[in-house]
Amino acid sequence: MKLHNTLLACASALALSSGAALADPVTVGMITTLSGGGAGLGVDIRDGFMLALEMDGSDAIHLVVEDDAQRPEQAVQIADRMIQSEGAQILTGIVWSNLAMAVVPSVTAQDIVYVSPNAGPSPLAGAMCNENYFNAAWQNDMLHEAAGAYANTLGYNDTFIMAPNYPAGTDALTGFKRRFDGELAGEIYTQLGQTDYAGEIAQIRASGADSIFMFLPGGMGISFMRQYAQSGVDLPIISAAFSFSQDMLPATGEAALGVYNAGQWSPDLDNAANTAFVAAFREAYGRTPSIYASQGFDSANLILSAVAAADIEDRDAFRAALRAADFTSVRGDFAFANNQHPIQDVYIRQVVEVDGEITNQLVGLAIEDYVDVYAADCAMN
Amino acid sequence: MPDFTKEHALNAVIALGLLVVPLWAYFAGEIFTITLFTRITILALAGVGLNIALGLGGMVSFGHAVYFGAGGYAAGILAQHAFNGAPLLGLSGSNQMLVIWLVAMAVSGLLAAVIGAFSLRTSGIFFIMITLAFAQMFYYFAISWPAYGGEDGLPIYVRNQFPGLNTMRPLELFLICWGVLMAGLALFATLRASRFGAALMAIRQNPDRVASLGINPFGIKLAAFVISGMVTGLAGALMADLSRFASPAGMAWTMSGELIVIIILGGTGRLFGPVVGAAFLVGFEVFFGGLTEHWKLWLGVVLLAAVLFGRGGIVGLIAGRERFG
Amino acid sequence: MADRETPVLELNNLRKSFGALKATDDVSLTLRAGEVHALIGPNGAGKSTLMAQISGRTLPDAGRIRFQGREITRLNEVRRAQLGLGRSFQISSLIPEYSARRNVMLALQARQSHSFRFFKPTLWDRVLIEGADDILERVGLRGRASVPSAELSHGERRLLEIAVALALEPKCFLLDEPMAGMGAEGAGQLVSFLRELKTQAPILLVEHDMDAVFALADRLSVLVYGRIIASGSVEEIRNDPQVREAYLGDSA
Amino acid sequence: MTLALLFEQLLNGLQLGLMLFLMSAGLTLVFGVMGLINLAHGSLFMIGAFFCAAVAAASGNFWLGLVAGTAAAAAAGALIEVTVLRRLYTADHLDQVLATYALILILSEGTRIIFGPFPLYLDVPASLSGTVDLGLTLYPLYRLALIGFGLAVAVGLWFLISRTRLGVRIRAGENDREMIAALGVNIRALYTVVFALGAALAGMAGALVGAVQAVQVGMGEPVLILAFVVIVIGGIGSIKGAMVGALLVGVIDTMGRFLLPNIFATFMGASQASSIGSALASILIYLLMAVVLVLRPKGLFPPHA
Repeated sequence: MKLHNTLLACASALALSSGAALADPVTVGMITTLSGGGAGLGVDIRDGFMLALEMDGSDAIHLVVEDDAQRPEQAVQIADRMIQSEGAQILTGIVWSNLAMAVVPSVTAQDIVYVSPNAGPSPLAGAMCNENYFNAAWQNDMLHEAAGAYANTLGYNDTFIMAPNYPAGTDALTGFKRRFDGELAGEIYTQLGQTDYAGEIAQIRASGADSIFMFLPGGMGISFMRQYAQSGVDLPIISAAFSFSQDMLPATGEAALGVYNAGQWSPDLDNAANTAFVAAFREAYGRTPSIYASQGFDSANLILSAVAAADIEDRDAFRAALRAADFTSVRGDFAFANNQHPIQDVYIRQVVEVDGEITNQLVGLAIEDYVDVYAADCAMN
Repeated sequence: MPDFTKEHALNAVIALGLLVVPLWAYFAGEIFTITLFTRITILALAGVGLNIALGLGGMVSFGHAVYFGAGGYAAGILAQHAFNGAPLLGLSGSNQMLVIWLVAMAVSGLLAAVIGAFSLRTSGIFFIMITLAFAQMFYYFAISWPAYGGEDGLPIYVRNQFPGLNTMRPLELFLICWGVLMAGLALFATLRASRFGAALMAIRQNPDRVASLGINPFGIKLAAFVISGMVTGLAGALMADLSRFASPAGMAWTMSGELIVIIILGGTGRLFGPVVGAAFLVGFEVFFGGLTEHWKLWLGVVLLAAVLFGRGGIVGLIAGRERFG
Repeated sequence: MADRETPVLELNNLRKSFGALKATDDVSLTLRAGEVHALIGPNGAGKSTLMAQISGRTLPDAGRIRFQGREITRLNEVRRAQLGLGRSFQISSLIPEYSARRNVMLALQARQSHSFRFFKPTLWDRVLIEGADDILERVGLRGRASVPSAELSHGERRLLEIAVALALEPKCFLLDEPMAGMGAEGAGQLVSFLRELKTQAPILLVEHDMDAVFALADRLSVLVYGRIIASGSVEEIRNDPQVREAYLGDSA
Repeated sequence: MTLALLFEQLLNGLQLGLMLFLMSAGLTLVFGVMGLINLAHGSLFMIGAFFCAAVAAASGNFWLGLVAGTAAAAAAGALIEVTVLRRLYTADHLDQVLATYALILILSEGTRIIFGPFPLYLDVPASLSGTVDLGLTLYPLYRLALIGFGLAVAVGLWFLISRTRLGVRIRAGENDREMIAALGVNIRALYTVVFALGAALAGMAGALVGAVQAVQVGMGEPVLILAFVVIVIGGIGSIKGAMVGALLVGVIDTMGRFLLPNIFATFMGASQASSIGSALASILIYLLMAVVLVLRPKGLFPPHA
């Protein structure tokens, strides 16, 4: 470990003397979830990220990946180790908002750059926004707001809404209600990590709702959908992409068919970068990429664009290069708002079966050039 | 007056080693080593707390994580109120470690008094399960009560302060934790040697006998349980400051299990048992965690071997059986 | 010393059943100052159950217990011990990892009711140490003071039981088969020691060793199937036909 | 709130309770007969679910999976009994806690190595998919089958313990270990059989529940802790207590989660009520346990010592 550090120290001394032209790699630490019920998300983020590095072909980034097992205290420890022992200057990879809230503020306070490939908790978009924090995915409310907006389009008028009882769950329901104009047939919070939804389904059955909005990320969504399919309740469901991403659809199976879900990306999104990405991902990993993989891919390309344009040691220049977002996003247009969160379009996708594969297909645009509501609270401009 | 034994020598070596390695790491620039040792001292302190109940009093609490977690929340909640200026029960929050420690100990002591008052009505296997169940109750409450982060936990954006030191510097934070651990060990040693400790250890061995002497086992055990919870709670507050995060996972049953593991591996009832146990556990995780992602399997094997073959933990292995004068 | 006329310990019509079994059936009994009152009876007569009720480990279904004129029927074991009921156990019941000295020190500390002292180390506490060593000297265990009680011989543990009872300076001793497992020589020593002990406080003695009982007891009560069938001086009991039939006949 | 909703929730509570009973019965039996506290009981639940999911996926037959899951859990139980736990019957509870905690680590990581880090999903058998009309409400057929299955196992267990030779020995073992050894019963074999029986019940519960939930590492521990609450309420060592405790916990937990937010909603805003109500609902069964302990420290049906 000692030798390794000395080498790194020499390398950075060299970098200072000769500038960024000399291609010594920037260490990027990826803290993500590779085990447990949420492993699918982390694996896709990692795979998308690595695919981008491979396609780029340069050695500009030295990537270190570690599993946080979805535990905040573990993530904090890994962050300390990556910064203190591996000399990481950029961190990325965190899937979950609570882990991000545990890690990001202290990391950015140490003048380490953090690029979020997934979580977008509202404090980090608002009052606690930071010049070292960049979000390459979305602010948490965005997809739920889009679902609310599209529920109006679909003519839903009496919707039953549910989410787990934790801050991201509360935010999801708040976000949905912010844009939804219809009535609520019911509003319930479930236990986080709950696996049995018999009680909730009974309440939905009794509520007389005309539709359901739910936010149940990871395994919770799979469990709910499978039980829902067996329940004899047959209401249309609208949701965010989190419960219907490509990594989850094989497990959810036919139970998911027909569900509307909001996302800033879809495998069939028609632009050159995306077509190339989806093809390359299928080739490399033998499966269709999920929305998480697309975010990992974009995060890597964002970092690569900045590393090419500026020296990481010159933080001001490097941050400016990141802010410019001079890369081609697979989701189409991409720019940063003042809080360094994306300004982007949000689409509605529907779960369909194509050639024997259950996947998502675009059905419409929910919100154009979305800027989250918290950007106004951010002091940066 | 007791003689200077092999165990005393071992203890001195451990206490100094615990201090010297991070100092060396500081000058060698191995910052992460300091962080690791800070973790060790904090986990050791939590273990010292449990050791009062379990090692001295024989109370197998499988729910000590609740005090660890509560201490962490005390730190997190006070810091949050200090950060955003919102009053807390009519008072202001605080970002002073000394204040936070007092509150953390008061809160966890109160919890221990309530849980102990129920749980100590029982013994043996009932006690184990009930302490576990009570800890789960608070755990579920913590994750589903959204006011202080719920499942997300509660970040501490700026580390709390200690007069005269900069807690953001790893070495200075370590020194604070080391000092608190030494104070905790001193408390443990004093308690063990006191009349209270004599009664407590006797209750572990033969509660009926002690009752027939006219000493009320319930009162002694409850007092020990409360002190035990307070020390573990203090460790929880320190851990929250180290990770700048108060986590409901600190209350999870796995944490309770880890604390028991720390004590048994080190040596139940031994003064430096928890220190050795914590160092072993953290060292094991760092070393084997670097080799294989399935390091927990090997931890399980080591634990199993320790239960089946190694009586008395690591301290017992080195310093021999404990004798009571 | 209390008034000779009021008994130190007085049981009135005690009853205790376990299901259909009447373990204690209308037992009345007194222990007066300065005497040894021996309780004898065949195995299973209910002696241990009766002792448990006196010490407060179990509560009687009916009846009353008075100690030094005070009603203690509903007090728990701890309170009774604090009032001065000193109990030794049928099966040696010491603190196994503690040395003989620490066992006695614990009893001394209990008598002073100062167990909530958190800071002063007991091992430097001269009052406790010297007090304990004096008592060990009296029972002849001074030389074994630092041996853990689990490593003492059976006879030594019986002596240590007595030492612990002594340390409590009780107003009355409840001794449950102190002779059990002692050799002939040890039993002889113990008898003379107990004779000296009764000048300190009266003794309620449960014992199987008839030689010891007849040597020590001022009065005897005979318990059979939970009932006291006879009570009186050693001579009276020796000559009681009912006792001879029910008890001594059995053991002969 | 309608009668239909109450009825459906009652069925849900019943179903949860009966699955908890399968878990608790083994736990309480093992404690009653061998005096062992087994934290790894949740791992046996997990093993049952994993083997069921794997075999069902490979063979396309759920029932084959159910048999495989039950058998795998029984085999794993017998294996850990023979290799490890048998040495711990006379040890103190602390050693038992630690050793079985170590077993959780080993079994969880072992499962992860064999089956990978991702959850598995198990389909409800085709013959039991869909819903039935119970008059008041539609109800998933599979869940109804779980209720029936749980009741059948409970009756079978009662028959086994009160009417068979093995049962006589088990009951004797609960009362006096030396006695049955003296009577010439091979006590080692008896213990292994009892442990495997408990493990099989846990594995069966895991396999049955696996078809409605996700099959993943760590799925056993929440259920284990609920099972602890059940047997503390019911009285440790009592099968009858496990049944009553399991039904109480199942019904109160289900009803609490659904009724508390509704009750709170009568005097506060809907989202606040839902959030606070479900926070309190999650601790309801622990409060129940505390109340039972105050009134009956040895549980509702303490087995006579």
